[in-house]
Amino acid sequence: GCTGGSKEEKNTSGSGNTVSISFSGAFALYPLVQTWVTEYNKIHPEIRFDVQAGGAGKGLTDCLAGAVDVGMFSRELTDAENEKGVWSLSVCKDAVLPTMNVKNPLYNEVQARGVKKEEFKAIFVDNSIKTWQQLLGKGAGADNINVYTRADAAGAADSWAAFFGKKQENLKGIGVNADPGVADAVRKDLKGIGYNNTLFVFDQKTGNKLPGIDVVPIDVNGNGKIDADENFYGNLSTFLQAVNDGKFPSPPARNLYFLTKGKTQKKELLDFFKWVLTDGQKFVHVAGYVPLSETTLTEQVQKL
Amino acid sequence: MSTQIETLLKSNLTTTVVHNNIPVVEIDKVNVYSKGHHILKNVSTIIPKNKITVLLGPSGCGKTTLLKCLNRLTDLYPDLKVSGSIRIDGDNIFDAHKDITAIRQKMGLLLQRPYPLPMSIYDNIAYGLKLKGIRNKKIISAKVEKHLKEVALWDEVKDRLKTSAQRLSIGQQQRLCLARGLAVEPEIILADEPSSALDPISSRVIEEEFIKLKSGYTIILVTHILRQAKRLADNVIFMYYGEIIESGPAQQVFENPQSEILKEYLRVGH
Amino acid sequence: MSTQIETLLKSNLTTTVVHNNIPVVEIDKVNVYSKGHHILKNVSTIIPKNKITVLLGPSGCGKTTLLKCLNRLTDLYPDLKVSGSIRIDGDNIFDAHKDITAIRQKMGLLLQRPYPLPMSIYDNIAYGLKLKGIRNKKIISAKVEKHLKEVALWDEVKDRLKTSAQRLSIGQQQRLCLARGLAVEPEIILADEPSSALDPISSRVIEEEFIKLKSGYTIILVTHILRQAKRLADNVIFMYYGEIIESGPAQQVFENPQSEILKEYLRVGH
Amino acid sequence: MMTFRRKYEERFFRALSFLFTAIIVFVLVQIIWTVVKKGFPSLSWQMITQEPKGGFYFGKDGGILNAIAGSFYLAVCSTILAFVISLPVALFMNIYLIRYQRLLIGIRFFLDVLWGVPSIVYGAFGFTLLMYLGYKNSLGAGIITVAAMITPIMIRAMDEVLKTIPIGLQEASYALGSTKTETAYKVFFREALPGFATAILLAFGRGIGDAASVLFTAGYTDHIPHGFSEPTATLPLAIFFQLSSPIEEVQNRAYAAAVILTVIVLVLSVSARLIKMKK
Amino acid sequence: MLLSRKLTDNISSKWMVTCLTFCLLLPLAIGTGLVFKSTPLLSEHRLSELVFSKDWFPSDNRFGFWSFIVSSVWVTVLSLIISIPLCLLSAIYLTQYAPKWFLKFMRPVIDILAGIPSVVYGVWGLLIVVPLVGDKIAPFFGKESLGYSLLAGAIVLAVMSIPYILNMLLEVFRQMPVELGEASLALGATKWETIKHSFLRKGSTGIISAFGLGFSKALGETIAVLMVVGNVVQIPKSMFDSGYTLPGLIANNYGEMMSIPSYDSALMFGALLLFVIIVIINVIFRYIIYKSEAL
Ligand SMILES: Nc1ncnc2c1ncn2[C@@H]1O[C@H](COP(=O)(O)OP(=O)(O)OP(=O)(O)O)[C@@H](O)[C@H]1O
Ligand SMILES: Nc1ncnc2c1ncn2[C@@H]1O[C@H](COP(=O)(O)OP(=O)(O)OP(=O)(O)O)[C@@H](O)[C@H]1O
Ligand SMILES: [Mg+2]
Ligand SMILES: [Mg+2]
Ligand SMILES: O=P([O-])([O-])[O-]
Repeated sequence: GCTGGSKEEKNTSGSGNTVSISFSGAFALYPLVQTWVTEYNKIHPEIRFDVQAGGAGKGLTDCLAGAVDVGMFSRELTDAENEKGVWSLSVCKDAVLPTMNVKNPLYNEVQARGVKKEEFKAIFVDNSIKTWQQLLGKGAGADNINVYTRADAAGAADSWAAFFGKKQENLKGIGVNADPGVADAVRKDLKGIGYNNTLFVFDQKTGNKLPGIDVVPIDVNGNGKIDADENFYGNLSTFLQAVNDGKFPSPPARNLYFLTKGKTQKKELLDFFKWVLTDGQKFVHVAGYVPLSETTLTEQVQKL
Repeated sequence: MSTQIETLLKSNLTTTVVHNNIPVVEIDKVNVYSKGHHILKNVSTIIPKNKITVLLGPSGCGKTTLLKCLNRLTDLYPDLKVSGSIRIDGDNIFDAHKDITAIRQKMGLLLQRPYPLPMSIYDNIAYGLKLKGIRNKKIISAKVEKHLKEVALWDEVKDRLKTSAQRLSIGQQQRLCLARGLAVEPEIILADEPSSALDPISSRVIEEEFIKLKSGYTIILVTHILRQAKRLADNVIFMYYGEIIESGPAQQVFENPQSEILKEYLRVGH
Repeated sequence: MSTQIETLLKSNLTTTVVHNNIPVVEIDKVNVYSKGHHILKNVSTIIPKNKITVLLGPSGCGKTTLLKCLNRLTDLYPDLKVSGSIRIDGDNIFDAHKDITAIRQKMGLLLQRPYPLPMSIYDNIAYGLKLKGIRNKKIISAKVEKHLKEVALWDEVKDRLKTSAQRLSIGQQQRLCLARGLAVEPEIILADEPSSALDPISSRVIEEEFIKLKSGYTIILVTHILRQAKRLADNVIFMYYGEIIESGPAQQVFENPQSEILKEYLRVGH
Repeated sequence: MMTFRRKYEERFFRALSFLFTAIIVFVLVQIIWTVVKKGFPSLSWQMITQEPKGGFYFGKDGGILNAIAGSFYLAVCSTILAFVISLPVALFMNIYLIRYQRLLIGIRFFLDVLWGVPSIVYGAFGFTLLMYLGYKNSLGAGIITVAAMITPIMIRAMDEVLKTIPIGLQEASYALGSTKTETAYKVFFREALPGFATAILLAFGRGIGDAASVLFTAGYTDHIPHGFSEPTATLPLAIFFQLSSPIEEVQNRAYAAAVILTVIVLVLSVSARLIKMKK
Repeated sequence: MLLSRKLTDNISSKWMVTCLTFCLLLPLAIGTGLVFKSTPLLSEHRLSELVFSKDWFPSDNRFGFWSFIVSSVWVTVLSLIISIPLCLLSAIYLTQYAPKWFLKFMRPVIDILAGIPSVVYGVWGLLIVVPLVGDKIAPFFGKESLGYSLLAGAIVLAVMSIPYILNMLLEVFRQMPVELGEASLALGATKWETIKHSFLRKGSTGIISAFGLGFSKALGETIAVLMVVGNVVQIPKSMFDSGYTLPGLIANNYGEMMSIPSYDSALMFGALLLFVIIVIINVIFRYIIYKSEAL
């Protein structure tokens, strides 16, 4: 559906002007979109991209306000949001991971045992598990579990809350600003626990875990220990594979989206979207995200 | 207008200015209050043209306030309430729509406490000249020199004309402000103790300057030095606690004082 | 110490203070510069105790600067360079480690341009009393009244003691500052033209006050009014362009002036 | 004689004030030091001469010239705009309205309220207005928002300076027959000039350092803006985004950007004071 | 009088009035805008419930702002308790006691600090202040704290507002007429007495307004505070507890305002609350200034 785009194209190609496309939104998508626009500029130098991070919500607001062309979004849209007439395009996946300090004296126990979904809920939402003893039983010390959460409205927080069917506002704990904030807080606090976007747990270049923090493995089947097929946190690619295979629950794995205010008529933008879903997907993995499955991809391409 | 003056003269017993003088300033029932304090009490008088009128009176009697009224500087003080009328060449300066700047330019007030403007000595005088529209650098330089010489300040400052005027001694500041005030060539000069901080020699220079100016200007002079008053005055106004007690030609007032207080004043001041 | 003074007296020809006076202030080769401008030139003199020493000189000759040196208020002006020594009761006030506050409290300087502190009339005087450690409200009230009466200001302000002092007329401000200065009861009073803004009657009151004070205090007085100088002076110092030209007992200086400029000064000022 | 208490009161407060100054200096120097220590190693010529290239946000080549230029345009233009509004207002209050103390109290109250409005509210307000008018995020919108934010800062700082000018000076000027305008611009302006320099620098500093107001209005871009209608990058946002990166090199570049910002402010501050001294 | 002078005077005074009108209309416009934007919320909930309830569950349509108000006031007041004595005494030291070069050296330093973005202050707070509060200050008072606390926020705020308050105070002291100092010193007052009785009095309005402005600045500061204050919706019981300030609430959630019904209205109401607090505080400060000027 490229009707109406032809006129604009004439305008731009005729005068040799550049077209500008602006993005705003999720921190989670920011690095990947940066990669995409640089790659895309190599074949379409006439397009000028302006990319701004600020959190998923800001992307939505800006896009609905017409302040930017595209919103970057990192959680599921709510009904209220859908009603406002947003058009969304899912472009890739990533995941949110619970984290802890590597130097935690109970580190080995936690790694072997894992934590069940209900237990996470008791820690993050109900606040009924307050100490490590309550979590791990008699042997552990009576120290508090220090819970850290995102202060800024974030896709990460919402996806983590969605794991328990809740919202960000239901998450307890000290609110810290932005992903690196939570990661640093946990890194500094032996008794801390938090959650982060994938790229703040694994080093995108080496694929290894970043120093100081580690994942709290999720006991998916709830048998009280981490089985071999639950242990896919070794490095980035095994983890991404697990997300891809659906072994890691979703949420907290999630789709990442592009939003526009109603379906866009701008031809250049539609072209870019198409490229993202086709050739662009090969950069997704490199940048530390999970590409969409073939079926989803074709579904999305059809939406254009 | 002349009939108006006539009635004014009759209505005010203390105003006994010699009739052949043309009045330029007519002050009529001026009252100034400040929060219940009555500073000027029903002051009426007439200032004749091309004469020196000396304003005498003990400290705090309202001399400065009267001069400030003439220039409408009372506007600056929110708590002063002024009533009455002051006519200059027939125009009431309290009329709300009067162009006060033009009036002020006509009436040069030399303030009792000298305030050099925050500029160099040279610019302090050039400032007034520029206000008059003089732009030519040479003319300005010449005039600056002329006016500084008039007040006997030239020799002391000629090699530091470009330094800040606020560093001068008080007496130097007073002379500078005098020169600055004269440079704008107002028609009426209101001089509030212009030589209070000066030594006798400088004072004399200033006095001679005033006498020279008399022919072209109308001068109102406040002074505490009785000898100076006697040397300069054509007319004298004596104020006491906000009222005009006596006024008239100098000779008459000095030689034939009516009130006890003025007699005492003249006796001690001698 | 006395030999030191002796030599000083001999070394300085112009210093012919009568010998039976005990000196309290010894000024020795004081020089003040401001950016190449030589304001005080090698000034040396001695101020005797319990006498009134009158400082005369044309405007801008450095009188105020000399008084400020005595009080080390020159410290406030970064561009003034001061050298020499000033001994008060034998202590050099330029010694870096001298407690300057104690010295200043001993030497009350009455500034040439009166500057009321930003408080009420009452508090302006109470301020100095409180500095002396007087806390009792009654005593303070009584002293405020006494000192305001001394300077003949009481009647004018008694019903507005709690209003701002900065609204007073200039002459009233001058008297207030005088009263404030006297209230701290300094041993040495440095009065810089204390009656320049006053009418003859108020001036006389102040003069009489000084004469009364003389027995207990040492007074240095700057004035431009020659008659006042003659009425008050025990000793006279005459300055000209930053130098001391003549000094000595009043009678000698007034009746037998040596320099041309002083003769002229006395003639005109008469 | 000085009583014991007076002497020790003087000493005590002198020492205390010294101590407090020392604390302030220590903290201030420590902040600057923290920034410089973290940012200096990442500082390079490339950072201030190039726009971000592909991969810059993953620790590869490029610089933040876009943000430097953007911040510079934004701060300079908004400071000028604010000055053009502030100067007349401050002078008007202290010259024309001097007689109307009650009115002045009211005006100062309004200005203080404006001063206190958090920059985030300015940002939100600016954004709403922008939406209403149908404009996109742009340099022009940023300039207007920031100017609105720093104007009250400038006016109040100027007002504080002008208020202390003695009334005698105003009398002296009028007595010569100056108009109010002449009194304002030739006498008051001169007397207050050193204070004004401080006011302008203060406002400039706030303008160049504030993120919350431009976050909603100025947008962000990897390019240098060529007109008021284009979005612009700013240093605070560049710092903010880079700090949010998972990659440590990029985070360190945020500090380097802060060092650059520091240097810009330092240069301006010192040169403004030098000019003032020459006067 | 020359026509051109008259004309200039005329034009310039018109321009002055225009600018002033503009400045006066702006707060009115902002205030009205905020009221307008928060009417949907106000029509659904009682005002007293919004202000005094501490339940904050936007998805359940429960908006209680009390915890935010309390935290904001705590942080602001604490920061002023820290910064007022620091700034006042150091302004005194710098202008009255310190050598000239020191003041000259301090001015650019202060300017720099006014220009450093608040994010950087926030990072500094995370690196230095949070551990300081958690590991040193809280144990000293026998409390347990993770460091993310009202006190940490207050310290960061105090440091941030130093350049503003100090600069204004320096200006107030610099403008003090030399004669005033002379008059008091000549009476034998010590330097400190001169400062205490004369300078502080003469500069009182300037000093009070500097603090008033400092208060506003502290109350409205967003990013740096939210980085260290913990952002927990609760009524803090001591300065070592975490809190959540109003500006933090707006900044954190401004982006989300499209997603929950009434949320945008609630955030605007938060801004309105801030605005109202600032108005109230300014009324108080203006009143104090008015009293101190009325001497
Ligand atoms: N702070 C200063 N910086 C530079 N020059 C100064 C300063 N103070 C005074 N002067 C200069 O020093 C000279 C003496 O000044 P001083 O105030 O001592 O004079 P004075 O004798 O008191 O005169 P007057 O009778 O007019 O008060 C003057 O020429 C004056 O311009
Ligand atoms: N702005 C003002 N507010 C209140 N009272 C004032 C104001 N200006 C002057 N006064 C009072 O009015 C009276 C007259 O003051 P004015 O300055 O006119 O006296 P003056 O005759 O000039 O005295 P001097 O010779 O001392 O200068 C004084 O009592 C003074 O305290
Ligand atoms: Mg007077
Ligand atoms: Mg003098
Ligand atoms: O991607 P987020 O910044 O919204 O978590």
